[in-house]
Amino acid sequence: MSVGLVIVSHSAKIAEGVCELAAQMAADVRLVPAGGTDAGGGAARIGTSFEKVANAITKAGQGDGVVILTDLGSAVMTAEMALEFLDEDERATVRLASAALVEGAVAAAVQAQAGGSVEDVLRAAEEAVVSI
Amino acid sequence: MSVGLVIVSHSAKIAEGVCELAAQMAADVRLVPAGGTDAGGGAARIGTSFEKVANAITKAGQGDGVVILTDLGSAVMTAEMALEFLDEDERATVRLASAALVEGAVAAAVQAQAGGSVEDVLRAAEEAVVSI
Amino acid sequence: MALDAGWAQEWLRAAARAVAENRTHLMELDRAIGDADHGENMDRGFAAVVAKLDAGPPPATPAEVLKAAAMTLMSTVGGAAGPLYGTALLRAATSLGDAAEAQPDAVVAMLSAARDGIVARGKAESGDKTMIDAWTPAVEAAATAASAGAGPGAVLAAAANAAQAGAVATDPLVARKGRASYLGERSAGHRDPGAASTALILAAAAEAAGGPG
Amino acid sequence: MALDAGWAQEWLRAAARAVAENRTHLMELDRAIGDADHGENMDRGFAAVVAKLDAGPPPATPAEVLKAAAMTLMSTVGGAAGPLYGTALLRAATSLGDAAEAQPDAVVAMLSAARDGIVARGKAESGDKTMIDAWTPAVEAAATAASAGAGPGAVLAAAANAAQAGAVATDPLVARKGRASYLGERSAGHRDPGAASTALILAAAAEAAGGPG
Ligand SMILES: Nc1ncnc2c1ncn2[C@@H]1O[C@H](COP(=O)(O)OP(=O)(O)O)[C@@H](O)[C@H]1O
Ligand SMILES: Nc1ncnc2c1ncn2[C@@H]1O[C@H](COP(=O)(O)OP(=O)(O)O)[C@@H](O)[C@H]1O
Ligand SMILES: [Mg+2]
Ligand SMILES: [Mg+2]
Ligand SMILES: [Mg+2]
Ligand SMILES: [Mg+2]
Repeated sequence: MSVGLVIVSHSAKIAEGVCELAAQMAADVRLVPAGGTDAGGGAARIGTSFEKVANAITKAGQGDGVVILTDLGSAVMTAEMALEFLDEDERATVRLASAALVEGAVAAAVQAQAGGSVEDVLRAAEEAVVSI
Repeated sequence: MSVGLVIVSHSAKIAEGVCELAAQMAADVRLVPAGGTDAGGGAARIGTSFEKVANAITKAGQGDGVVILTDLGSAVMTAEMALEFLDEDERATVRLASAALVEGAVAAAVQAQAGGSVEDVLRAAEEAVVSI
Repeated sequence: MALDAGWAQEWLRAAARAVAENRTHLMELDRAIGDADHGENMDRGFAAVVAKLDAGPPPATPAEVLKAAAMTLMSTVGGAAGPLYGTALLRAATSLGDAAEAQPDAVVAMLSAARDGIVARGKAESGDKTMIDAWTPAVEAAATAASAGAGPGAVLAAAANAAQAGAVATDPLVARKGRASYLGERSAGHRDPGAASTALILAAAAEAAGGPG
Repeated sequence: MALDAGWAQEWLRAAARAVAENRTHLMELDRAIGDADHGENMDRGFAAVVAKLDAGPPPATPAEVLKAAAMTLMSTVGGAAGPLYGTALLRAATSLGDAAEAQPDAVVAMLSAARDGIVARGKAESGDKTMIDAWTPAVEAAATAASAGAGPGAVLAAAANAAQAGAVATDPLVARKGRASYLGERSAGHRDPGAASTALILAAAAEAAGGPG
């Protein structure tokens, strides 16, 4: 098993694309997009959704820990809010990265694929250099 | 008129999503996605395409200069290759940013919307802090 | 009017009306220094709050009302204002506890808890050109009014007036948090949209209390 | 066989066959330390080169052939190998100029120009576990063979053998460029896919020359 990743973006396309890109180098890692606002029938609008993020954390978790990556500042706030609603045990296994979204996600996914701990994966995300 | 942006990503979804996100704060800026490989009829695969990038530079340019943002390293190489094929005059107005893709694109688009020069826009991209 | 569960409901309904009326105005403010969606975000969020109130059983305490509204805003606003107002109302609810109605000191404590929640969530300081620049003067004016012996309605009216003045005072500021900070110096000369919506929401609280009393 | 336009065509056709046969192998190598697409990328790219050769009029010089192949690879490979091999073949073509055929020294100069193009494009150094670790020994072996008086076929054979040895020698290296560098120390113990495809391509050049002569 491995650490899962949640990709929070204001754009559903960005979140999905980042998961596809990272999956190329991390076939066994749970990569869960949480992009755009709740669709409410139509296409997801630009924005972030507390529910999408909270659900994605649960889906990515499965007991091995989760690292969350975000794009703009309000995505960070939505993610922090979702963290506060986790129960204490689950909360202890989740980290919010301060990282470049695309670049950090690829580096984090590779680290997760290699079986790294949640701290290893967090570090990989945050240290990801721009454009290796 | 304003500086245009080209968003080069291995993923067509990421490139399109970044343009949509940046457009929210830069309604008048030419934001041109160059994501994925040539479709060749089907859906674009993960990868980068010299032709897509070269065409996007022309489309974004229109005489006011262009800043290119990229995701992973091979996107940088494709973009550099495309730059070498520009004629000297056009080449002089184009810059390749070393920046976090999503975060840099939003900052660059805001700067371009404000009428910044190609150097201003490049600086905004490269200095973009992670998650304002 | 006593600040009970009925007041809390009326507060949110009045806020929803004010936000709907000012939807275009809030969008114009956000267009100048943001992504133009603040009016749409807030209108969608408060309309969902009203729908939730309409659907649910009558709540027993103001805290219950505010908590339900907080959860709804968090899930529906979509922009920064979602987690910020969501946190504010959650903290306000916690501050009110299970009291059936709020006395002047409890109103001050509630506003202060809301403001602190926004600071905790968004890490903005006074002068950063955010909704904090409406909330902080509101909390201070409420405290001054309460210690001068004002009733709960008058405390809310003082808060609302100060929030409006605080929103106006964001005009010359340079943004240091949120999307407007991307604009740097160019953010000066525009009102912060979130400070403007805060003034509307606090005016709604005072309006629901039926004026000074 | 003289290293003329016919040889250049046959080189690329042989390379396309070798890449197609080794498609799965190259994908497995890339799966271990990359994104598993190198075999697919190269096969697609070289198939497009062959299609271009089939469609076009017979070219007059080897440089023309290599230039057309470079443009095709750049547009069709999709991965890092696209701009890298594209640049290599463009520089090789420039080095050959309008010569109708390449003598041993010109072969060395062509290989050296190709290698320098890859370095310019990818900024890798020897030992970074990239295709450079196949190209640089190939250039050196070609130079040694040429100065010992070998014919053009023998120069290419020497280059091909050295490239293969160079590819094998990437096994223990830790990657410092390209996707494999994301893996850090864990990239050791695997062959670099681009070094492996370089060995195939240079073996095809020697094969097309009909062996030492
Ligand atoms: N870090 C923060 N702290 C406090 N308030 C903030 C912060 N970031 C944004 N805001 C407030 O949110 C308002 C914008 O809300 P909204 O338009 O809904 O969000 P977004 O910027 O995500 O589109 C701003 O006008 C500002 O008042
Ligand atoms: N900066 C570089 N310099 C030289 N060669 C490189 C560089 N980056 C990648 N490569 C080569 O490219 C090969 C991978 O090619 P490919 O799989 O087509 O690209 P991608 O990594 O984009 O999927 C690597 O095995 C390596 O030999
Ligand atoms: Mg907004
Ligand atoms: Mg928004
Ligand atoms: Mg690959
Ligand atoms: Mg690839």
